[in-house]
Amino acid sequence: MNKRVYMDHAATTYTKTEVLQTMMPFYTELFGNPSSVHQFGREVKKHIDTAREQIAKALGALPEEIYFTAGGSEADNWAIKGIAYANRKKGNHIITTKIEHPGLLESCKYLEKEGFEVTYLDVDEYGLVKPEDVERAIKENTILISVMYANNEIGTIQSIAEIAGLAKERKIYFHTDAVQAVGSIKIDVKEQNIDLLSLSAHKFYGPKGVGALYIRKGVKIISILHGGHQERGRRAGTENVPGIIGLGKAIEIAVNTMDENAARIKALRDKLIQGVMEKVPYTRLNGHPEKRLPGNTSFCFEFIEGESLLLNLDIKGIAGSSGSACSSGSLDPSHVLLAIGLSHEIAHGSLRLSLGDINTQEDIDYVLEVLPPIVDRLRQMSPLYERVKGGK
Amino acid sequence: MNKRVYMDHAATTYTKTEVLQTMMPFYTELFGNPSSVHQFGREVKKHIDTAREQIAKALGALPEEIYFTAGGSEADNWAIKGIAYANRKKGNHIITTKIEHPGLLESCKYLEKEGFEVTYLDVDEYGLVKPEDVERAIKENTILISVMYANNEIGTIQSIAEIAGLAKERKIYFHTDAVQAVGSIKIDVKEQNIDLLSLSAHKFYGPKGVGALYIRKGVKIISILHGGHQERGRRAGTENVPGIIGLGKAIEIAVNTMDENAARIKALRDKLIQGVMEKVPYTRLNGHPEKRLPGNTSFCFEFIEGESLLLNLDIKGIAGSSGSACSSGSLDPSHVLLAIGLSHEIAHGSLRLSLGDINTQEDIDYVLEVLPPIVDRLRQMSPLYERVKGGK
Amino acid sequence: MYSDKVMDHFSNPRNVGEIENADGVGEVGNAHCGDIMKVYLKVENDIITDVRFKTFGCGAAIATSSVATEMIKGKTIDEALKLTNKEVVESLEGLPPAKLHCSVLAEEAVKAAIEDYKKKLGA
Amino acid sequence: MYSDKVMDHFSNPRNVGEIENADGVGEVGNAHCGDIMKVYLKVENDIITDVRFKTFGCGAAIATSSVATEMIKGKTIDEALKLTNKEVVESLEGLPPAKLHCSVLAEEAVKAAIEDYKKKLGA
Ligand SMILES: Cc1ncc(COP(=O)(O)O)c(C=O)c1O
Ligand SMILES: Cc1ncc(COP(=O)(O)O)c(C=O)c1O
Repeated sequence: MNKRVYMDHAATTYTKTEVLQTMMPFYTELFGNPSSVHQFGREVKKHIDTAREQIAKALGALPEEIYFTAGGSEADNWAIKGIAYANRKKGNHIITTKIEHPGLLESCKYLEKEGFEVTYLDVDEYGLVKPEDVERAIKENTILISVMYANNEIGTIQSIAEIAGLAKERKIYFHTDAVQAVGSIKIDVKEQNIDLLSLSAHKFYGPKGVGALYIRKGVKIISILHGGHQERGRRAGTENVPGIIGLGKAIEIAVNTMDENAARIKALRDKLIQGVMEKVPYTRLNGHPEKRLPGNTSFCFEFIEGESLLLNLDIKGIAGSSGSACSSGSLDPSHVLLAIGLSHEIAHGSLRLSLGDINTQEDIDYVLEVLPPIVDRLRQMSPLYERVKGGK
Repeated sequence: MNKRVYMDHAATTYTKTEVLQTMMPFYTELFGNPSSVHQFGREVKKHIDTAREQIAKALGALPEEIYFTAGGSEADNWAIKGIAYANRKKGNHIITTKIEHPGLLESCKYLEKEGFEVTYLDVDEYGLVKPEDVERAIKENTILISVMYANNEIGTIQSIAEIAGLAKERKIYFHTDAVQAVGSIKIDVKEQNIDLLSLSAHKFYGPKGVGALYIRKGVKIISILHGGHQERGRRAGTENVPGIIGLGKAIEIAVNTMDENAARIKALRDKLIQGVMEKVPYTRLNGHPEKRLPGNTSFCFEFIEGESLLLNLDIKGIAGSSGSACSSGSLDPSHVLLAIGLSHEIAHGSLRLSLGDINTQEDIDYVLEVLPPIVDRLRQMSPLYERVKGGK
Repeated sequence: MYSDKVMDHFSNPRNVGEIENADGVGEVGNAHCGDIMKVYLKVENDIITDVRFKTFGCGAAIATSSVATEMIKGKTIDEALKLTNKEVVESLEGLPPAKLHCSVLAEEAVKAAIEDYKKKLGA
Repeated sequence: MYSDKVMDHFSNPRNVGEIENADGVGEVGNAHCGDIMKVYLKVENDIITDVRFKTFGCGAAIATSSVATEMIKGKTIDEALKLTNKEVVESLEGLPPAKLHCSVLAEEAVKAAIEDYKKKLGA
């Protein structure tokens, strides 16, 4: 069986050929250090500037508001710690949510040890943060509100403009981890009053190991990587030139083709959700039915455990995930699934299939053919299922 | 005039074709997230493990002692801050030198603001740290000694084993920024008693934006990038897979070809030094005559300023640097040149030509033909030179 | 991640199922932690003539259940009681460190079933 | 980094040199900061008939010296005194922000030379 169906685009995507081609010259010919005075350096600098413009344009930002990082996690760490330390004279309280990515949550936990206070907001059963809850959590000493744009596990898209508006009224900085949203849905940082935004290239067909933090002009933030004058003195380290070029190209392509891609992928997604819900009993769809990323599907299959489901799908060539790929090292069920109110038992049985550019109608058909019998077989093996059948 | 001679290998190198070729599949085919359970992820994980082994082998370390970073600056930041915060109960004193890279110095300066105490050791006229000075600086509360392996501006190689031995005797952690040394000269972290070591791929014909920190087993260090479980929970962020693969290959090639390359480049270097010193009066060689990197030459030409020299060389197609490329944004003369005792005036007239694999005998001849008249022309324009001539 | 042997037992688990009127039944683990193993025994003349299991859990949980039941089938009760999690791991050609607890669970499930058998016998 | 105009003046600086028995000489800057500009004037009937410079400094320092001397040549002393660093920058089609101080230095060097001329005249 050679069929391979990749449905883990939320974990990472391949790099598009067009993107890779723009990167290639920067390894061998245009290899100068952009900080150098000579021609080898200057010619590279120009292209870095172009990439910065491409990103700015995609977000409705100014080029000088874009700072390159090694990815989404660094951007999240920088936003949270950089704002916290720069503004601690003003206050030490941060508001975020229970469903953030580990890059953000662990930065907050670190800050708690360092004397900051963090409020982790609840979400509703669909994973939505209630703007009223944000409002209620704001205190005199609140310096930052950080709410992710769209969740990586269940795909729920938050009311970012509304929450950011609340922050703005009170002169509190607003950050959003938009790693899953950028390239998939339309974002405008100015219209939406976003002060800081994290993104990562490998989620939208760019290379791994490169991302960016948008920092609105005038925002008070310190650096977390100290050293040379790169990124206008705010982020040290010789630039990942090919990565940055690839990021610029990838975001340009993603934004230019967003409408048609989103429509196509959404149609596949809805077909997949409908098929799974029809064919597999005792199943729930996680996340919001409408406010969800075009490519995200997330299910919980009762009575079975996610990893054994993943492995069985993998044997059939289907690549999915059970919770965030990053948290797969942990034995606890996903913090996101617990936050939307699922029991541990149910949360253990989660499956995320995230669709992308390469998925086709046949892929969906194949999954709908292969998945139900696997779930059934695992249920037949499960002592939990036995009880249910007994009770019926 | 189409001749182009790149002599700025200390700023960055091109990526070798062999290295690039090993990276290519990881953009498009082997693109899975190494943290994923499925085959797309697992097959990538294996290659990451191989890269870790390649690096470990090159340094005489264990694979589980190698942690990937976004480059040398992040590795330096991590080593310094990570050790400082993890061991602050034991003490708050750090010893380093005045000639470190900004990635290290600025991390130290940041820590000073946070309540740590840092001793910046002097160096002698050749840029050498005296082990006795290290010994004298050690105090009850010293937790870390960090001395760079080889200097990026003047090429001086320190007595690392001796200094590390002093640290070991007193149970103080020893870190070395070996960004300029790795791939050029032989290093063995176990023999030399090194606890932590920073490296960066783009200095030895690997890609930009990826490096590593070697952390000896048992060393107490905290993370500076918090989040997912990557790098055994110590450095968050989806791995820069192609970069890591390239780093592994590049270090393997560098170590395998080190002896012959070093000999060849050293011969060119000595020829260049000899030629410049003979042909250009009022010139001094910076750095140690013998204990220096195979590819490094660094001069100060009296009465002229470095940038105008660089630009004139650039017009003739020769790429060099005046101090570290990273510090070129600054107007102050290099802190390294001041530390070896040069006056501001002399330090402004510095030129580093750093040789690498692509340089040939003809390149040297070309520089020796082009450089002396440029220096002379700039001197003819200089009011400082006028005085000297007047005085003669 | 998993050895070929684990994947073999995971993909084709031996002895899956229940035994009606089993002589001993043991259940360990809980759904909260994501692993439940239930082992059923048929014992004749102190020999385990049949053994079945049901497992809710990860790949390693299923594979350790499968191999553990295989290892005790045909053994005497006393021999079966000597089964250690180490032997389970060895016969699977290793387990990732994070999954070693599954082998412990398998050992415990076998012991719980035998205890149940002994209790019934004594009753 | 630099405009074509800057590079032109840098590569082919106009008016480099000294004037023997100059009517006015001005020197500004210092070696510590990496920039020294020295301007020599020849003045006849209040008109700058010749001007030369020597500069120790970066590309921008050389280019601003060159263009500033060009701009005042043939002008009256009063016209020359009106030279601003802004005009120097404009005629070079811009300078990087970090290099704007060079244009200030050029303005100051011209003024220092004129002052020296006036002083000598008064003496
Ligand atoms: C000695 C030294 N340390 C650290 C660095 C920083 O490395 P990177 O630019 O990869 O962050 C460099 C080079 O820029 C260096 O020469
Ligand atoms: C929502 C979210 N934030 C942050 C990250 C971290 O990005 P990276 O892996 O590029 O560091 C991810 C992906 O892993 C993500 O999905």
